Amino acid sequence: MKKVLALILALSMALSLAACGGGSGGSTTGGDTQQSGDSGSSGASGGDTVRIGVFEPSTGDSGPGGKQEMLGMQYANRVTPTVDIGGKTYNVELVYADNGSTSDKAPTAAAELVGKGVSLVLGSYGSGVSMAGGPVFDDAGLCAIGVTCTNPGVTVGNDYYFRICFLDNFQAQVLVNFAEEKFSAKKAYLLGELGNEYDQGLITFFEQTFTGNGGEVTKDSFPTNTSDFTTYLNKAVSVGADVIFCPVSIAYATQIIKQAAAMNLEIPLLGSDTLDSNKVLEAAKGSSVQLYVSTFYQEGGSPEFDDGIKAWLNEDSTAMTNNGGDDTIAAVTAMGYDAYYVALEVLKAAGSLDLTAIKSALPGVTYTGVSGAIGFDDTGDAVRDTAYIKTSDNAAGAWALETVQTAS
Amino acid sequence: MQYAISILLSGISLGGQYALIAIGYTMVYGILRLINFAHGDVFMVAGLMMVYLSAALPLGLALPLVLLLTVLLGFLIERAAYKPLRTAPRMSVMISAIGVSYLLQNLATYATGGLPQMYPEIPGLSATVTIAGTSVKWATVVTPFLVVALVIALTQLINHTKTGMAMRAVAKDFETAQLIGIRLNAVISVTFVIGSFLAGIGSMLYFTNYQSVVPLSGALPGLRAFVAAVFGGIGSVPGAVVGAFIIGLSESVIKGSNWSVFSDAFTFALLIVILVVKPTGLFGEKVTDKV
Amino acid sequence: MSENLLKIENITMQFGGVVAVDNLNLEVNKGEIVALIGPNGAGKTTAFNVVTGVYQPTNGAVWFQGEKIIENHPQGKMKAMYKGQHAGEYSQILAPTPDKVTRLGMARTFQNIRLWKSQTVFDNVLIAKHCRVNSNVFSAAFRLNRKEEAEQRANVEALLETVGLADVKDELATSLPYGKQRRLEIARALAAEPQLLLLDEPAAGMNPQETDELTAFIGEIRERFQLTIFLIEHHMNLVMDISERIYVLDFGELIAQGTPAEIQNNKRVIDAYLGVSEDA
Amino acid sequence: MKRESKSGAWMVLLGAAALLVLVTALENTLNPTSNIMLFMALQKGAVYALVAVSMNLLNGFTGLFSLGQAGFMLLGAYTYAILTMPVENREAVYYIYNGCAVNFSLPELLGGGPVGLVLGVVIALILGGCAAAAVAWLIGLPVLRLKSDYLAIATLGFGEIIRAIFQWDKLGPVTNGANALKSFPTFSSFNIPGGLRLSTFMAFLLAGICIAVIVLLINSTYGRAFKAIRDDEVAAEAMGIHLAKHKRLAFCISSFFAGVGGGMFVMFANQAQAKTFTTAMTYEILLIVVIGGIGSVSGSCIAAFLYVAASEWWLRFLDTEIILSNGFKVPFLRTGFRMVVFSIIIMIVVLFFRRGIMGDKELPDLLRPRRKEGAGK
Repeated sequence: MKKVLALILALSMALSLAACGGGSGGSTTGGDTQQSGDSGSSGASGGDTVRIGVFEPSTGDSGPGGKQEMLGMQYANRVTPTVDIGGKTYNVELVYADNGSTSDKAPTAAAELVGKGVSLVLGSYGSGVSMAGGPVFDDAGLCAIGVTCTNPGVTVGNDYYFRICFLDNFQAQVLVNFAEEKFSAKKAYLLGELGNEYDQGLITFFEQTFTGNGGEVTKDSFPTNTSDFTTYLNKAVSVGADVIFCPVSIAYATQIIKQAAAMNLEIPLLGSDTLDSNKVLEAAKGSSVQLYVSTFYQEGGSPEFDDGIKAWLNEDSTAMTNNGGDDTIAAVTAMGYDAYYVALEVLKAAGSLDLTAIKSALPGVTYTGVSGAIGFDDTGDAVRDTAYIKTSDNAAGAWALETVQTAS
Repeated sequence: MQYAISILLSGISLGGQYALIAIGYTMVYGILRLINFAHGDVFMVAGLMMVYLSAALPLGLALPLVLLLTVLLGFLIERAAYKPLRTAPRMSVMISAIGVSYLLQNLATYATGGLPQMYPEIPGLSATVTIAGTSVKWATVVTPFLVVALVIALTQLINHTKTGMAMRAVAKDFETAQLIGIRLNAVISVTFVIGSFLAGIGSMLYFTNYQSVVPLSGALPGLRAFVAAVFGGIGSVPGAVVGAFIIGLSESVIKGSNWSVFSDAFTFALLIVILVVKPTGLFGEKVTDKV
Repeated sequence: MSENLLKIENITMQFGGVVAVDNLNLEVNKGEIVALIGPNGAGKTTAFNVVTGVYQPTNGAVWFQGEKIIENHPQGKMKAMYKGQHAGEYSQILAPTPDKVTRLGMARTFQNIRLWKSQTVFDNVLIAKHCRVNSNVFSAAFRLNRKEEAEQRANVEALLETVGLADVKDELATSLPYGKQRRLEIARALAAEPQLLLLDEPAAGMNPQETDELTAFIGEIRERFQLTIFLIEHHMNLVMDISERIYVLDFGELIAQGTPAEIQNNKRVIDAYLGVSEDA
Repeated sequence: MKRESKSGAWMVLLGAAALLVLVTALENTLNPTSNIMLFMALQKGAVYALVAVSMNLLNGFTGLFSLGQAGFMLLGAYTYAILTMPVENREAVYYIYNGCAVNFSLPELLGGGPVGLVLGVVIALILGGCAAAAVAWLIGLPVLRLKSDYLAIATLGFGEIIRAIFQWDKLGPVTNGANALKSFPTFSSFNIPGGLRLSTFMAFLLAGICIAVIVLLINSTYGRAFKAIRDDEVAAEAMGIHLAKHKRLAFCISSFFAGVGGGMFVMFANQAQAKTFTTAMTYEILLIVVIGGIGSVSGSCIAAFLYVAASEWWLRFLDTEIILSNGFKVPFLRTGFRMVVFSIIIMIVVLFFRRGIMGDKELPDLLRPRRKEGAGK
């Protein structure tokens, strides 16, 4: 019995500690900390600043991608640091929360943004964390705009999650069409990380479409933190695959490509939007690997944007490091840039910082960004019918546009 | 056929790399009865150091320096995290090991910013060679021979030098060894030095093969190598090597089959079966409790 | 039915090629105090461990209260290696774990005291009552066994009173002086409600005065709990004072048995003890 | 226990009630949006406290070093999620597998509405615990014979195997393969729209009840037997404690509560996904147990809240660059620094405060001049 008492005391102690912390944590949000109020209107804080939450991973597997996505937003914020809402000019402040690429850290990261009183959230790179954070935004009545989270599950069942990118079923279909047109592929080898819903979702869609068209697939999943992919690649050779589809995260992609290069793999590799990264490009450089990725944006799509961001990357060394050490523009960066402007459009359309107004204004917003026209459908997904397919020019170490695919 | 050879090759090379890590586990366990969870991370840090040092220094200088620093790291970890806990219960030491592993991973994340780092090409090892139609890196081919050579050297050391004798004495009986004047701390340090040295070599072979270093790179090879050490009978160097090759080969075979989902699970299932059937592993000595 | 409470029958214990106990036969009758003595390494503790189920004998059987509780015969590799006698006489395998043996009514102490270090004196004794508990884990956790629990606590209080540890019942067991720890270990064994108490060198490490106290104490508890006691001991004073019969082991073999007076005059026993004369 | 039981029980009930009232009061007076971190930390802390106490029951009180906690949490989490997810959402969640093989939902079977929700959630949590306990029983048959580190590594292995099985796409119609399970009732489902907010209250209530049961068990005759096994296995066996049976019992009970904790974890995290329940999570819980003090329930609870608050909240500022008003950039602060500082803190605790916050004492022991445990009972 005494221990129960002990427990109670312990809990209350921890609680009081937490409450102290709560006070100090709360004070940073300014304004309305200790007052109870309805959750719909608490976003409005501190005078002339509007806060936009950046819900992105900067550590973990998706860290590199998350950083590149943030670069787009940061650049956009440099270019357009203010916004006029309801006839008043506000400074836009980006508020970051690292979701660590894991779905168990995502809810608290999301909560941090909610707690800091942001008006709108952008992100995340990686669908899993978006889905984990989603309900927190949903509860708080805070709208989130997914930038490159392509898994269908992100927006389904969540009224407050929107996104500006295409979905995985579309992406998989595009890649299947491409594989069939370009390589007359009949056999495909699909490789993804075990338990990663992004990988497995794309693989499943690819399989469904590909086998639906009469193709044949072999599927494999590797455990997290695997480094040895030679066996898998050899297996692809031995089953006589015409293409290898590996929609994996950047860290794995670089290894797969390096190992494919070492074994002189002749089968073309197909990748999804995650592979559109300069790290991947660097891995393929100088090898004979044929690499094709589907993506949201191709450098050259908007010269003004390209030049501007490159200039910024070259003068800001931190930004350069976050971009992976060179000034190749990742599609996710372009998407992050567009997402920022979509967010501004939403705020303008809402005419106030009231979360309810933002929620009702968001679905109607349209915007034409560097990656194309953006609008939302009933579930909150982007109306998009275009994907770029890029190939790696291994001699130059750059991406070359292969084709532009539209939904068929 | 070609496929079978490729699986065999990658299995043997994996096995060799695991063996180099497993020896570190098995020697430390033999002496301290401690699962040195940080060992896999030492392996990863060796990889990262190579990445950074080779960018700044010529390879001829970077290679020995990496080995030296790895050895130093192993030595320091033992002094800082395990030595103060020598009289503490085993669980505390094991937790300290988990803590060190956690710290190394987080430091690596901090240093790299979570970005995968490309391992430099090592001339000779990185070149490819074609065996029976399968093209592989020289590192793959060299690994098993290098492992056997190192293990022979190590067994010579353990069986025929004074230090080796002291190591065996400490492994047999901690307290008595101290009583007869063996400098315990020196022996333990030597063990960590040898273990880290082999992990350093292992990391060179491993990352030459697989090229990219991330903060969690050490976790999986570390775990597998540990399983290999247990499998072979923890405390026994030849056991660790045999165990590592078995684990490496079986991993390769499972990956090549239709059950690749279970390649990790299989490793552990194998471990559990061994532990239950023969709890001290293939070559382990039987220990009976005295009442 | 049978008069003897414990009967060790043709027990041989062989570790690899070493025969630790060779064809041991002995009986302990109800109400007796019987001692098993012998020089160091004679196999006394091994014999104890066989009786209490810690070791499985290589060959032979143990009877308790007229029932066969332990039996074994050489198997597998041991079949060829077996050096003892009576091979082939036993065919059954009975190998109860030590806890089962205890529940049958035998409780023991250890040569090197094995108390539960982080527990109080009271809890050490209370835990030993656990093997007599009837409630299951649910009724125990949800306190549906209040009556049983209260009864046990009262029992333990009384027991501690009897053995003279009531005043230190809230101390940590390990903070007691050595002699009291011994006493506590015996109290703990008594809490398991045994008929046969096995004491493994109860006076080891004690000074003469403590030994005398212990001798008296053993006598007391035997009266009070109507116990049968089987003990291993080096202190000859204690053994000769309280034992009714003595068995002598040397190199695993029984070399003598009889009353204290007979043993004191036995030539073989004296020979066996030469060289370890401090105890003889 | 007896002598104090009357007044003690009242004190405990009062204390528990006071705490719950306090939590509810906090939840309903503080602005839920600006203080969301506080409530997140409290909820996660409550869940981790339960899981840490369940691990402590095994590692601290029975002396069995098991590292399978995350695996058992996973079992509880999936059982909970599958049993409570509303049927209408299943099609969307299992979109890859064209719907779920399990087509009922406990809250709906029990009539829906608030009553159905509470009953359904509680029953699902209990069943989650049972699933974990059942698997633990099976696993325990072979592995509980192993000693210390071998047991640790074998249970760790089982955790990994369980995870691989749940990620296997052939089982997709039940487990949803790699995809997360979501849209099941979470803690926030207990907030009454327009009325009382009860999400944190719910987390505390559930965790509190479970921890209370564990504490009752620890102080029962079975708990004492566990402690005897921890202190000296040979002596325990010699005193008639059936080792195999009691170890299995401790293992199953610990797993049961880990399973319930897993269910609660997904109520907190809003989604259940196998890849969350990694060895790293087990280590995290182990560290909480160590920081709190091996063998101390109150220690585990305090440590759980401190750990969660520190790692998820208080130290977060370390991850963002701070530029002081005079243009001085505070060194070291950038992404990842938080975890470095955090792991250094852990190492300091492990090395220099070896016995953790509470050692093997409980809070009341500290308030008392001398140890009087035995008398109290």
